Amino acid sequence: MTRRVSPSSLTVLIAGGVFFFLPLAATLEFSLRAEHGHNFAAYGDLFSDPQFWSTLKLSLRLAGETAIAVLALLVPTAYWVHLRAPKLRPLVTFLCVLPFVVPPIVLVVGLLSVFRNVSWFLSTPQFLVPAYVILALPYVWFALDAGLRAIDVRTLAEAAESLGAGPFRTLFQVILPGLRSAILAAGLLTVAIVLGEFTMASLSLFNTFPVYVSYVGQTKATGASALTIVSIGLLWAAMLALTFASRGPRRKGAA
Amino acid sequence: MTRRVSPSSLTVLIAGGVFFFLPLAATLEFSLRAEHGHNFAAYGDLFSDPQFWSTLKLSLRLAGETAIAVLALLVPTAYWVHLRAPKLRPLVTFLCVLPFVVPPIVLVVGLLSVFRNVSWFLSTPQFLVPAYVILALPYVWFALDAGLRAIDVRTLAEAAESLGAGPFRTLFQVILPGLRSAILAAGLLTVAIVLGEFTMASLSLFNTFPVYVSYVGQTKATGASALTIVSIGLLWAAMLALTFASRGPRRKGAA
Amino acid sequence: MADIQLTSVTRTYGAFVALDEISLSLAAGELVSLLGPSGCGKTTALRILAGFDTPTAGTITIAGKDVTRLAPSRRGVGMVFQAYSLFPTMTAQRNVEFGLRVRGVKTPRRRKQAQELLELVGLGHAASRYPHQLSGGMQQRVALARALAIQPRVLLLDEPLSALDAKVRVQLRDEIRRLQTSLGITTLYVTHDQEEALSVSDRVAVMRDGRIEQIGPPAEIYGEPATPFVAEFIGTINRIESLIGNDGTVVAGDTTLALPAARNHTPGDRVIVLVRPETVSVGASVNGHGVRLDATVITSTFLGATTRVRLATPAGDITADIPSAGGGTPLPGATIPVGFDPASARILSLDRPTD
Amino acid sequence: MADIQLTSVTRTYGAFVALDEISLSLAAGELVSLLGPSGCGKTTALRILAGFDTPTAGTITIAGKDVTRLAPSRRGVGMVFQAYSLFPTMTAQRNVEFGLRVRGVKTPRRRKQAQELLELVGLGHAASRYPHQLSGGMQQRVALARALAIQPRVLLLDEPLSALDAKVRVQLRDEIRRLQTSLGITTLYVTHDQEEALSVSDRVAVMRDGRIEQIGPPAEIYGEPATPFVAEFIGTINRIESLIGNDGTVVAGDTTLALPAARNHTPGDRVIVLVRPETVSVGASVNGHGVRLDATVITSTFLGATTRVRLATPAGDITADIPSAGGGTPLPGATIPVGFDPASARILSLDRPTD
Repeated sequence: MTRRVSPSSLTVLIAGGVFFFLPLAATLEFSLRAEHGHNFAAYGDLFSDPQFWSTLKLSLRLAGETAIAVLALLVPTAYWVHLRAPKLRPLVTFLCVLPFVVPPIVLVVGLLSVFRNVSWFLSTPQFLVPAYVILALPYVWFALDAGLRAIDVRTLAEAAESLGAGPFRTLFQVILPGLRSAILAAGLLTVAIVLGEFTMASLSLFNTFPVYVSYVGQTKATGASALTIVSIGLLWAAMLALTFASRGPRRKGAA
Repeated sequence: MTRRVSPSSLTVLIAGGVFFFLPLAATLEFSLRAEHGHNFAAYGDLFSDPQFWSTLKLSLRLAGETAIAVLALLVPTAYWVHLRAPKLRPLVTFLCVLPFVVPPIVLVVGLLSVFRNVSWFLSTPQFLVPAYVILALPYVWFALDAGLRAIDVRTLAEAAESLGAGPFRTLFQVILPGLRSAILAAGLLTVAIVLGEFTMASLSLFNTFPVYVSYVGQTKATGASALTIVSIGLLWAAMLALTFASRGPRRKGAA
Repeated sequence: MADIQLTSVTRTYGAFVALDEISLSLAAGELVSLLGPSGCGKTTALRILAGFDTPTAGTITIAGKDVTRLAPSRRGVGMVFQAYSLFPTMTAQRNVEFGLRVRGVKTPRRRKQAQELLELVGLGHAASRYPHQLSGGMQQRVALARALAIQPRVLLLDEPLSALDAKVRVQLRDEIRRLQTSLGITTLYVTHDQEEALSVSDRVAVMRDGRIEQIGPPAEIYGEPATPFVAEFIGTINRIESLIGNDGTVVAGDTTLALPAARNHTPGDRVIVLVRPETVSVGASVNGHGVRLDATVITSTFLGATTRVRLATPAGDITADIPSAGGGTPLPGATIPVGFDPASARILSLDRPTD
Repeated sequence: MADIQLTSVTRTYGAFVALDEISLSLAAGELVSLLGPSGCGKTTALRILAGFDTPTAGTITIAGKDVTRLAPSRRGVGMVFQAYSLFPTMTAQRNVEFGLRVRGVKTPRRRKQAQELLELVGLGHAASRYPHQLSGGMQQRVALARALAIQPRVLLLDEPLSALDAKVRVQLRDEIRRLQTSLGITTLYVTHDQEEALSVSDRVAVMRDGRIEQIGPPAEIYGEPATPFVAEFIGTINRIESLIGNDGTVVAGDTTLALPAARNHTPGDRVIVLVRPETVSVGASVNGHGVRLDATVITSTFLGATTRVRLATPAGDITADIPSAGGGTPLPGATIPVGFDPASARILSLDRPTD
């Protein structure tokens, strides 16, 4: 039964590595180019640019607000659907996936044209939060849904109830601890989406981090490469953090 | 055991409807506005604009090329991984998901800065196809992977082999027919992604459909709303087509 | 006195009647099984007793108190689920403590009680393990300890062994019975496995289509099934379709069975004669049996302790389970006498409710 | 003459030895089961015979022809898998036709043959259904018809019933056996279910850790287990740990068992006495048995045809399965004699290989 990894698997591994890491290596090399040889000048310039920090801060704030909003909206919804109305699951999934098939460009153009006359709302960057919440919906829903499906919510809730626990104790002491890694994953996905979202921010004229990235990309060649490397580094650090954070006690032992 | 939909489920249903369909309705209403009352003038203008058709055609061509490329890359890979190297599945999944966490903005800025000196390649819109392939990888992989997991590839392939079938007959007569709806879903997802991708196209200065959408959005208010409605209509038509196309014989009967 | 009493409990879901005026009472310390195929209403009955479902009509009393509308958290029932009910982020010890924590029991006392209960189910050594570090059988033991921790008036077991391997299942069912007897706790046990129900219960209630078809001690359910459904759901049984002749004899196919004239049946009635395979003899040991037929061996299957012989007789095919140790297994094709004691046969009418 | 011959077949995966010099031969038309716990190598042996795995050493011949290195598609073996092996986008008919289509059989002949095979497995009416429209048992029948369609020299069955319900399992295993006997096809049957192996096989090979521990007809495997492992894997058995005394007697705990002096054992040897529960008698029926002990009833469990009585004796706990019909089930706490015939007991050495 145990079929082992054949030499051809190694080929795939190497091909995959080349496919993904060659462009990355090229970018890295380019970012270090100076007039003569290589140095870290592009990185120095980047970190000393106040725009780098201010746009990053704005994007992180929007990311945080979006994450809180989307989790506050979906955690109770997902719990309730799994516990009381499993028949509604396909419907909620459909609703949450809708924004996925409506491209952001259409979303923002629609929103902008509708709110064209409500200028006070358009002038604050928080205008983006509802749009980002919609963008994040499918990912957050899938993460929470998978987390809840792994733990047999209904049996756990009934077990807690039969032992005398009320609904709040059940939610906070029994269900949520088991969802820790799903919630973390959902939060980090949201942050990744907001940090990478260019279309909406640029069309609504807010200077977020991705807009700054594109500005640098159009003006400074080595700076753009340096920024690419920094962005990827940030994202992968977040992913590693997630991997470690989710190393809690796992479920489903031997049967 | 059968717990039924409570009145509160209805609330969710209605809330969901309002959440998604109110903006849509507002957009629709706005697209029909004329100086006095409502009419279809915005739609008429849109369909008579040659740019609408040329950009749509370019985007559809890119979408088709991307879909073919990504399926040609992933269908054999996914089949092979499931059949011969299931241990490599997590690795391939990881590789395919990587582009998902590298935001498109970073991807295009990186690509542009690397290829800055290869101008012939940058000047053809096919420059976008490899980038779009990368964008589509995670979705196509998940669709194919789910399709393959639903059919117990290895047992089917061994059953066919024991009956005397060679590898090609097995792939084309046994495996692929069972993957029809997964492949369709993957293809349509790819088309949806390409039709909605604005960042890369705009930064590399190609006039694709999403770029045209944003141009209209910035210049003509009612035209933008009309375009939004048309785009959403196109996408949902594609989804419906998918739903019907996937109504083939399904698998996993009673045990 | 009845410790638990269900009176005319009905539960409908739209047009579907899950429970049809069930009445059932459990004496203090008694273990009653609800046994039946899926969809027979056994789980609905248990969930209504636990409070997870509400009857459309009827009342439930526990220790004389009407609990029909009481929330599950206030009924003081201990419940063991099919599987995966342990809280995954808590150790075995913390799982068992949970109910005591809810009741505000102080930490040292709670720890001690949980530890004692884990010892009781033979898992004193595994207190600090998480559910995913325990086997399926161990998980169900912890679930049992957790349910017992709140010192419930009633213990409800919802197919607690159905997710386990055959060997573990037999072992754990004996242990559950031992524990239940020694604690003297009133218990309702839901299962679809007839051997499980027969082996653990004081009484078995066989359910079908939302009604209790028969209730009684295991030996009675097995030996004196009240209906063809009960007879065939419990174990293997021969079913000889017959007619009552004019003189009250039982005629099967073209032969008359030497059974005493049936009191409850009138000539012309269609009946079935039910005989357990282990009460059917073949070959030399047939002598002395009341009913005797000439038979041809169709197949002979070695099952271990017994050998199952399938025979063609003038009254239809008959299955006999004979001890393998006796030697001389009949070979297919052999002609051999087959017989059974009239006292071990049961005659049920097909035309109207029996007895 | 041996129709299938495995000679010293070894299969290792790195340091793990899945098959350790297995030799096995099947006569034409014989059904041999490979029985053992998971990981014992039974599936590896079957896969090597099918050609899905290659032995590290050893040879396989089918009908005298060496097939050790032949591709699975050229071996002409019919294979039935555990489950879900039907091609989901083809009807039952097209599934059965597949092997014939590969062989270029013309459409009308192919149709007719497939239809005949579906009739043979009792599914003539379901030819146009898709796998998802068939129950698990029906799917396995179609899989059987599909495997037989290519008129294979050998039929390989890889736990074909393990995904099915208990009742369907018993029914289908009898049918497989009937079909196999009537077609006279040489068959290797892999299973982990001992009752299944005993009931369908001409011979059973009990495997453990990559080796065949014992091979023989079902009654021999059950009645004369060669090792303690075989004894305990097959059915339930009493295991009385004993010592051989100075005069060749068997001493268990603080009592001497009235067994004939053991020829193969020397004084001081540690042995186990193995007795099947159904050969143990209790109460009045003990008279006349050679081995007789005083016992106290621990538990008495009604299992249907038999009642399982657990007894404490000076030689350790003993389980007896007595017929339920006899009446007078011993009650827990009762003191009662227990005994068995020395001829039904088996003495195996714990210190060295036996016999």
